[in-house]
Amino acid sequence: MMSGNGEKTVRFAGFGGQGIVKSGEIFGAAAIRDGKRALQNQAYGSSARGGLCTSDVTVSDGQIYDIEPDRFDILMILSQDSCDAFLHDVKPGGILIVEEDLVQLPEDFQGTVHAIPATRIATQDLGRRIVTNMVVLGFLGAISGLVHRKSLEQTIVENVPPGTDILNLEAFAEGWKRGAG
Amino acid sequence: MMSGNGEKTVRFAGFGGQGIVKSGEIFGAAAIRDGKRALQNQAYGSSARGGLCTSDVTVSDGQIYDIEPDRFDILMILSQDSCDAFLHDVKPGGILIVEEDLVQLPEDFQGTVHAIPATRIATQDLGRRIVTNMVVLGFLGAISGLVHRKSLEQTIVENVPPGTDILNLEAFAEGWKRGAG
Amino acid sequence: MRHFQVHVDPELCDGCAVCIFFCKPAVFRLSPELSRRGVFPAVPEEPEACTGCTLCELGCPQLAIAVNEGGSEGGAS
Amino acid sequence: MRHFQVHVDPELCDGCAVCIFFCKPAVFRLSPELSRRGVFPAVPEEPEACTGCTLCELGCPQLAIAVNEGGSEGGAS
Amino acid sequence: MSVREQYLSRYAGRTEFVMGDEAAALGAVFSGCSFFGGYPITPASEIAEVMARELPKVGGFYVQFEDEIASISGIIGAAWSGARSMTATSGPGFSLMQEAVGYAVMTETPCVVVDVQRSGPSTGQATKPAQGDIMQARWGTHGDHEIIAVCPWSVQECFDLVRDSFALSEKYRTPVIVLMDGAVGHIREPLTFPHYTDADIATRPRAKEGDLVFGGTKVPPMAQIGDRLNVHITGSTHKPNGMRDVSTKEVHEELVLRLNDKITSAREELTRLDVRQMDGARVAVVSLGATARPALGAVEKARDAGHPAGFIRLVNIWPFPGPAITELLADVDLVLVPEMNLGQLSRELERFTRCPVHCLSKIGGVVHTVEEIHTALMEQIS
Amino acid sequence: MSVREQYLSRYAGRTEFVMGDEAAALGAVFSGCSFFGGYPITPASEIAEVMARELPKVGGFYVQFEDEIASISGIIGAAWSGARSMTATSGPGFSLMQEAVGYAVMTETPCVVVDVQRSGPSTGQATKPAQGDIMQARWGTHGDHEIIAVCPWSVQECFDLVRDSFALSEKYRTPVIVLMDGAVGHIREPLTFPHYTDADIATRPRAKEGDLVFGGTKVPPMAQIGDRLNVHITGSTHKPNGMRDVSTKEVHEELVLRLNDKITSAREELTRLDVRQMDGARVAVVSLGATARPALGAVEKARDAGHPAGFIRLVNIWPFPGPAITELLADVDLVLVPEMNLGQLSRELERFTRCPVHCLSKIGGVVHTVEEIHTALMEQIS
Amino acid sequence: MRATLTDNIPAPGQNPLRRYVRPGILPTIFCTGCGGGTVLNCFCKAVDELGYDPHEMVMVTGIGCSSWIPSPYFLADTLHTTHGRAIAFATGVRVMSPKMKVVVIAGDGDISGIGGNHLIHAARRNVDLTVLMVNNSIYGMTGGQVAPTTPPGVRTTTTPHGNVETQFDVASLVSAAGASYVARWTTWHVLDLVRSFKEALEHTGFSFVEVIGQCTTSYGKAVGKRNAADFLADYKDRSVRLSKAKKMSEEELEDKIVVGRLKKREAPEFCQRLYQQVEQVSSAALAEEGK
Amino acid sequence: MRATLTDNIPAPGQNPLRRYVRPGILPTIFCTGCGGGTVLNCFCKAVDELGYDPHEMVMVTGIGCSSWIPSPYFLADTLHTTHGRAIAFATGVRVMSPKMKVVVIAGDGDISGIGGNHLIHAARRNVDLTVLMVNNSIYGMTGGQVAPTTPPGVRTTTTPHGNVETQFDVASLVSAAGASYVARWTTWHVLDLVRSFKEALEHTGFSFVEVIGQCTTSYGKAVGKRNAADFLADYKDRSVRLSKAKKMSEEELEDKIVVGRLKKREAPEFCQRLYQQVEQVSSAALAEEGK
Ligand SMILES: Cc1ncc(C[n+]2csc(CCOP(=O)(O)OP(=O)(O)O)c2C)c(N)n1
Ligand SMILES: Cc1ncc(C[n+]2csc(CCOP(=O)(O)OP(=O)(O)O)c2C)c(N)n1
Ligand code: SF4
Ligand code: SF4
Ligand code: SF4
Ligand code: SF4
Ligand code: SF4
Ligand code: SF4
Ligand SMILES: [Mg+2]
Ligand SMILES: [Mg+2]
Repeated sequence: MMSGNGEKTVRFAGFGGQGIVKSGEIFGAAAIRDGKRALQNQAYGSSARGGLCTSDVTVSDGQIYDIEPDRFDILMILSQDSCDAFLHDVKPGGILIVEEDLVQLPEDFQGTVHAIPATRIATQDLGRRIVTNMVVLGFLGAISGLVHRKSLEQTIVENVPPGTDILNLEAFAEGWKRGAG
Repeated sequence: MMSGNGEKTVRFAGFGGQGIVKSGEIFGAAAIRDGKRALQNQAYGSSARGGLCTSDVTVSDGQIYDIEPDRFDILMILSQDSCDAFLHDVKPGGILIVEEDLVQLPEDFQGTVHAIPATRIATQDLGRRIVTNMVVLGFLGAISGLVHRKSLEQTIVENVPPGTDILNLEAFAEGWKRGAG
Repeated sequence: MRHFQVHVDPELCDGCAVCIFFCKPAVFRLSPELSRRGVFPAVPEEPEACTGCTLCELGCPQLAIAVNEGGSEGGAS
Repeated sequence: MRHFQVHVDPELCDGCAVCIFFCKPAVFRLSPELSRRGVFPAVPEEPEACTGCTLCELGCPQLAIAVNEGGSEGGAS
Repeated sequence: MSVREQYLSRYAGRTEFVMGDEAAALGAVFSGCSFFGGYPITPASEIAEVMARELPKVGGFYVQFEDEIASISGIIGAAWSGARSMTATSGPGFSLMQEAVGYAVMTETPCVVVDVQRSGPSTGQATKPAQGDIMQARWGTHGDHEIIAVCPWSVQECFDLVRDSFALSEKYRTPVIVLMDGAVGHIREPLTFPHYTDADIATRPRAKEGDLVFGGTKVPPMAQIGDRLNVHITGSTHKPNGMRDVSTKEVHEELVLRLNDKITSAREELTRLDVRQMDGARVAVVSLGATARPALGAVEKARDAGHPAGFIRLVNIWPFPGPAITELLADVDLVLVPEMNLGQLSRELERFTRCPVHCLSKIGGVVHTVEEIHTALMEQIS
Repeated sequence: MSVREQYLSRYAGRTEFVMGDEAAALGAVFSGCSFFGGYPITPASEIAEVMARELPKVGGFYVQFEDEIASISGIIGAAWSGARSMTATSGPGFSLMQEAVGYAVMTETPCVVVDVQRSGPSTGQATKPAQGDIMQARWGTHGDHEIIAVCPWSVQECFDLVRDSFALSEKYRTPVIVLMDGAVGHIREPLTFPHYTDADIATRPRAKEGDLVFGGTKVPPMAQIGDRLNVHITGSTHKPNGMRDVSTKEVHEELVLRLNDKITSAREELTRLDVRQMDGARVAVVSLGATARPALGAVEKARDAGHPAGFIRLVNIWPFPGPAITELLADVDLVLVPEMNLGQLSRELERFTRCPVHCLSKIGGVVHTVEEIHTALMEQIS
Repeated sequence: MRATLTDNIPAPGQNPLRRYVRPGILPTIFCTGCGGGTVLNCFCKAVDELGYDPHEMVMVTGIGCSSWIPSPYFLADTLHTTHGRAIAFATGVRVMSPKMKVVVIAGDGDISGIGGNHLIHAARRNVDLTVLMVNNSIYGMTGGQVAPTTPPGVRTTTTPHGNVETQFDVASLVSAAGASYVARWTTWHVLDLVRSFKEALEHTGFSFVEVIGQCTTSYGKAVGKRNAADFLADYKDRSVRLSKAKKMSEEELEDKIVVGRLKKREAPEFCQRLYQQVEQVSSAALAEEGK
Repeated sequence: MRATLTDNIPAPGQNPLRRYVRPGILPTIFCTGCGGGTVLNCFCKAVDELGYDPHEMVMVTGIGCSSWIPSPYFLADTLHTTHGRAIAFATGVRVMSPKMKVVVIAGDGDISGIGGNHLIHAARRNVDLTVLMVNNSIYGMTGGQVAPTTPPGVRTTTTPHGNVETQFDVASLVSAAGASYVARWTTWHVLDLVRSFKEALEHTGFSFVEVIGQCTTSYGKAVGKRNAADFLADYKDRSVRLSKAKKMSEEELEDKIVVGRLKKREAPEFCQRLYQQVEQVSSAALAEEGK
């Protein structure tokens, strides 16, 4: 539907604390920077705590009507709970990305999956778990080709605390590398 | 209107602290004791303080429809303010009673007036200003003949603080005497 | 000795007797006459006894009292 | 010397390291392995050092720890 | 005989000349109210005062709280401890209670809230009566909900409807609003006390082990604190077993739809209309509370003179007895609605009749007179 | 250039990807809001957070109060000291604010109250959006009153309508409710900042010596604290000069009728409808807030396929733009009303159209999809 | 409604403080002997002695008889608010009216009952307000219901069998909450009241004066006191000045009213800090723009 | 939802206190290292050591993360109320459930912010409630806004330029309001917490324990603490026991956390007095009938 506008829906799903919301925010803002339209939305249980958390971004060349899309062109699954809840919301032919250390896909699952140990990369390679979402963003950016790398990088710099931009860009680059590789 | 039921409306009007509400309450309850129907209502500005205060009683042999009558068969005026406000609400042929020390009728006023220095009687003759309303009640009872003396007396006894019934009945009797005299 | 005029505004006084309580030299008494407002107002019966302490003036809940130094001795308003 | 078994329930532990802070004899360390819950859980690496003070048991926000006296020495759950 | 019954038996059959407020309070005492949370406000204070005086005589508890929010919170807590509980207030306090009213709806807590309406908005005319909170009683708290509300028109009915409100609140496990008006609350009339025993106390369906306390049936049985059932009570969206689930659409839907449905599906049963002179009536006077008194006077007067006037009084206002009224008004040409507000009853009425609804609004704290309504009625008839 | 203007000029013309909540806050900063009273609550907290961050930059004051009652009280006080003031909350807080909303109405205090609606009743689904407070915004406080309320449907409109709300609140001297929903409040979209100067700040009619501050004209000029006019402000019934008179029917009548009239008589001016595709439409989809987004999508889709669907969005909900809607719906066969509640908009709509109103209600915290509305629409069309 | 002080000059023989009272509005409608009038009187005196221009004062009140002391009587801007919320309104006023003296006068029920939360939080913030709480131990206006300040045992209309609650020591509570000026006096202490009002008005920060005053009607009925003199005699009798009280035991102090200035200290004031911060942030923002 | 203690026996190797936790509900959903879990743990321990039957306890909570400590976790009757009102609800429960232990657990914002009025009035009445206030210096659940307990200067989401307010000393406030048992500890003091919870539960009257605990997420962000250990180290560092604190000057105590049992005294309890009065009045009424 509305696909005449090249509309794409992306969901980041995981638990609170994984930087899910921020990822969507950066992705959407980067799309804007590319001259597209974008709408980002999120859902979580309790405000501050763990538990299921999603961040959805719709990117389009035309007007965006759906505020809460329920099927996704790209689905990033970063926790087992979100896998159980959303695995089947990826559109046929869509892209599925999973955090390989945290998600066990059902045995009978059919379809292409892009897997990345984002948490491990952030924690062990980069020494800061907090940049997990940047690894994911880079991975997604490379795989999806939806948004220009430059736009994503510029948006990241604007959105992270001063002084942490280098670390975040490193994480992003690492993710991109894995996605492109 | 509704006069087929022998309906009579009575207003006590004065200021807070004169026992206006209690007078109406006793008068209504006494009418009930006589086997009539009765409805009592009151109005005042602020809850506890001085200022205009009224207590209306409707006594009838039939059903009472008007909760807030606006014309009165009997009007008791116990302060100048209430005189200014209500003097003309007495029905033609109705009874007008005034506290003679506190009320100055307009010069051009036409009509019968029953006057009594109730406060003075209570304060000076009986030594307790608080029984002013009993003097008034007695006066009204005698003049109006609406309710039996016995019923009023019994109701007074039930409605005054224990130990004060004799004083109150005395005041009532004094008022009655003046009204009957 | 200083002299004071003690005025009570009969339009305002409601006979609460607070002034009587405050006044050591017992300047005031309540009038035996019911006023039109239905009260027995205070009257400064012995103004010459006034010491000018102003307690009555400050304590009067109706701001009905004025105590002024000097002037004529018969200070009743 | 008394011996204690120290159990950590890996279903509950979320790797907060509170037990590590409480434990004077340094019984715990965090596992380097990410659990399925996405955390690095605590493991009682040197249970034999445990003095049975129960501070870890009481302090653990997930009620994930049990410290029992006696029994086998390898107390890891 | 219990203390209560002995107390009751003393009054049974007696007639006393009391205020509407007093009657409402005595109605509560008679109906087994065991906890009252009070906070003074004109013109409802007398209810608190009578409760404070009488409740202890039958072993009940009066607690005056620090504010209205605490009062209603306290009675909800008391209800979960098994009390039939009540509070009473007027507009400003009722506004403050709105959050907790929603909580009582959501947690299905039986309790009775009396609003003795005074002239608003805001502090308005604090000592003057009005009927301006009709819509607030329905819509005052946030979110979709249904409410039960009744409107007494006499001192006797203040007593009777408080009793009924306790029964309804227990039966439907929901707060019930007694929408009095300052006029009915502050008039004195004869009140005749009924013969009640402890058996007349409304009881609630009570949960047993294994029962669902917040679902499963339209009105689930209630567990009480101390029942050893680990009851979990929350104003958050919850499953039929009471446990929170604030993320699942279906759980919320099921809960909220049931809460609404248990009231709306009982609309017919809850409908209580006082219908007089409607045979052949061409103009119907529809009213409630104090206003219905002069309204009836006006209708009787018109009928006495041979005019086709009819009278409908809403004893319950919420859930709105719409279908019944539609039927009653089927053959009527015009509806006259005297009310002490700017047209709240008539507004709702319009939704249920095709004939013109003429609102005879009166604000400023004065009750309509028979004469006024009669005049308006005759204007419409001719 | 003032600090404010310099701040504004930095943003002017820029586009940022921000939340609806953030846009509402920035709209306030741009519109000259100088005082914000905050208390955190999901999903409105971000408004407070942005105000706390940005307001001081333009010399304004953020005060976080101890509760919502204090927040709204504080902004009313600030308004009388000359501030354009605002608070923001969600259902539970909005319920608590009801008494003070009535006070603001009665004292004719300009101020803006944002309610970012979440799924109720009670605590409900705290993090999920809803449109369940529509009727509460109209009827939540006690006593007869009228209110102005607007409903943004996009991030940009959150900004724009907050600006308009300040203007309306000053123009009509009345509180204005910005009824956002959690969906619009929490989505991010591009927001383009306008070019404002200090001249764009809404100003209020200001009283001079001798002016009546509470009567005389429909919207009397406002006196401010410190104007040396001995202004007397009270929520009790008062005369045109502000002095209390709680006993005189006529004084109350005049006051309350004027307060209502100043809003209702401006209904036409306050009416703001977003009307699309209504030419030749047989089925109209009427909606507001977030729901209007998929509603428009569904209508466009139907039109693309040649079906006679039309779209009406209520930008303002109160005073209800009834007459304008009646006109728009004159030739329509059916109205479809998707809304995130159990039928509050459709209920009001029914009063203004003869054609059947079909409510496509959705509760449980999920926004309708285009698909859902389209399906319902096609069912109705066929 | 404008009446400037210059055109509101009392006639000779009238109390000169009547220039601070709205013209034509006396006598007050308080009951005979009500302490509220005395508070009004002493407050006018304090303002007069300080030489304040009432047009630079704003009176904020709640709901209750005591809230009528400034409203309508005191001739200044007056914000008569809702029950219990005066201090919250006043905080908004105070922040936005930096040049005005903001004074709250209301009753014990209003300020320490329903309004308790606003009281303690404003005290905590040390907002520059002058709060005069008239403590008549009762909900006066509504006809004499028990208040948080009613002593145990007293039979009010809602404690007809005797009050089972303990009364607040509001002054101590406010002090613990953070107020920087706290005093307590009774209507018997008229000269002290004037001095204390002056101190409170001059103090920067949250200043609180508890005035124990008679409600002759409602509280009088509850405790069997028939007029103002009964109350004043009682206050006179039971009052103990702080200096003396400090030397007395808890038992000796039982049933006594400790009067005096209970607390005064300099502490950072809320608005000052807020203004300072806003000043800093806005200049920083300006500097930022300049770059 | 019934689960009796007998059928809720933890497996060997599981913490035995899990018998006090609703079955199948752990792990808690608190953020990693949140102090709330420690409070739950210590509370279960206190109940266990006292040998209480949880079915004779009712937990009343407000809204906030800390309110989730008993609800849903503690296996007893649970009344999860509205924001700030838990103590008011609990008062109704306590009066009508004379045989139950009524325990309120909620956050600093809930109890001392929006709920401050109910707190001080219940303390004044000395209602027999056990109130555990978890003070994490922040509105945690809503994402880290300033609370009345946030120290000056801290940059929270609503004080991004630094907090200009003064924080409450809630324990002192409650004490001044009339509470008869008051204590303060931190989540570092687990053994003291257990003892204090036991004392509070056993005390008849209003007992209040302030538990200073870490909000690792929201407050952690505000003060730059990254995990629970950062907080615990700080608590350990700054805590001073009451006995020692008494010997320290105000300056020395600056920034310190005074822990210990701050108050315990016997005082007439509200419900007891209420029950007694009702008993008297109803027997008198009965006797009256007998005549
Ligand atoms: C929200 C609300 N609740 C209750 C009332 C009723 N009310 C008016 S005045 C008052 C109490 C006044 O007591 P206090 O503050 O002690 O003042 P006093 O009359 O004793 O001087 C109350 C409860 C109200 N106006 N608003
Ligand atoms: C009436 C109302 N206002 C605001 C809220 C939003 N709210 C939910 S939790 C909370 C604060 C929680 O803070 P605290 O009590 O300190 O608990 P914590 O989460 O820090 O443990 C707030 C303001 C609400 N639910 N209800
Ligand atoms: S104090 Fe004032 S009002 Fe009272 S009696 Fe004396 S003069 Fe009159
Ligand atoms: S000034 Fe003093 S002495 Fe003079 S009349 Fe007044 S109280 Fe008495
Ligand atoms: S304290 Fe408990 S939850 Fe935390 S790391 Fe240790 S075992 Fe795990
Ligand atoms: S019981 Fe004490 S010593 Fe043993 S592991 Fe726990 S903290 Fe360490
Ligand atoms: S009721 Fe009491 S407080 Fe109110 S005016 Fe009368 S005496 Fe004063
Ligand atoms: S937000 Fe803070 S208080 Fe809430 S669960 Fe997380 S750490 Fe605990
Ligand atoms: Mg009082
Ligand atoms: Mg907190």
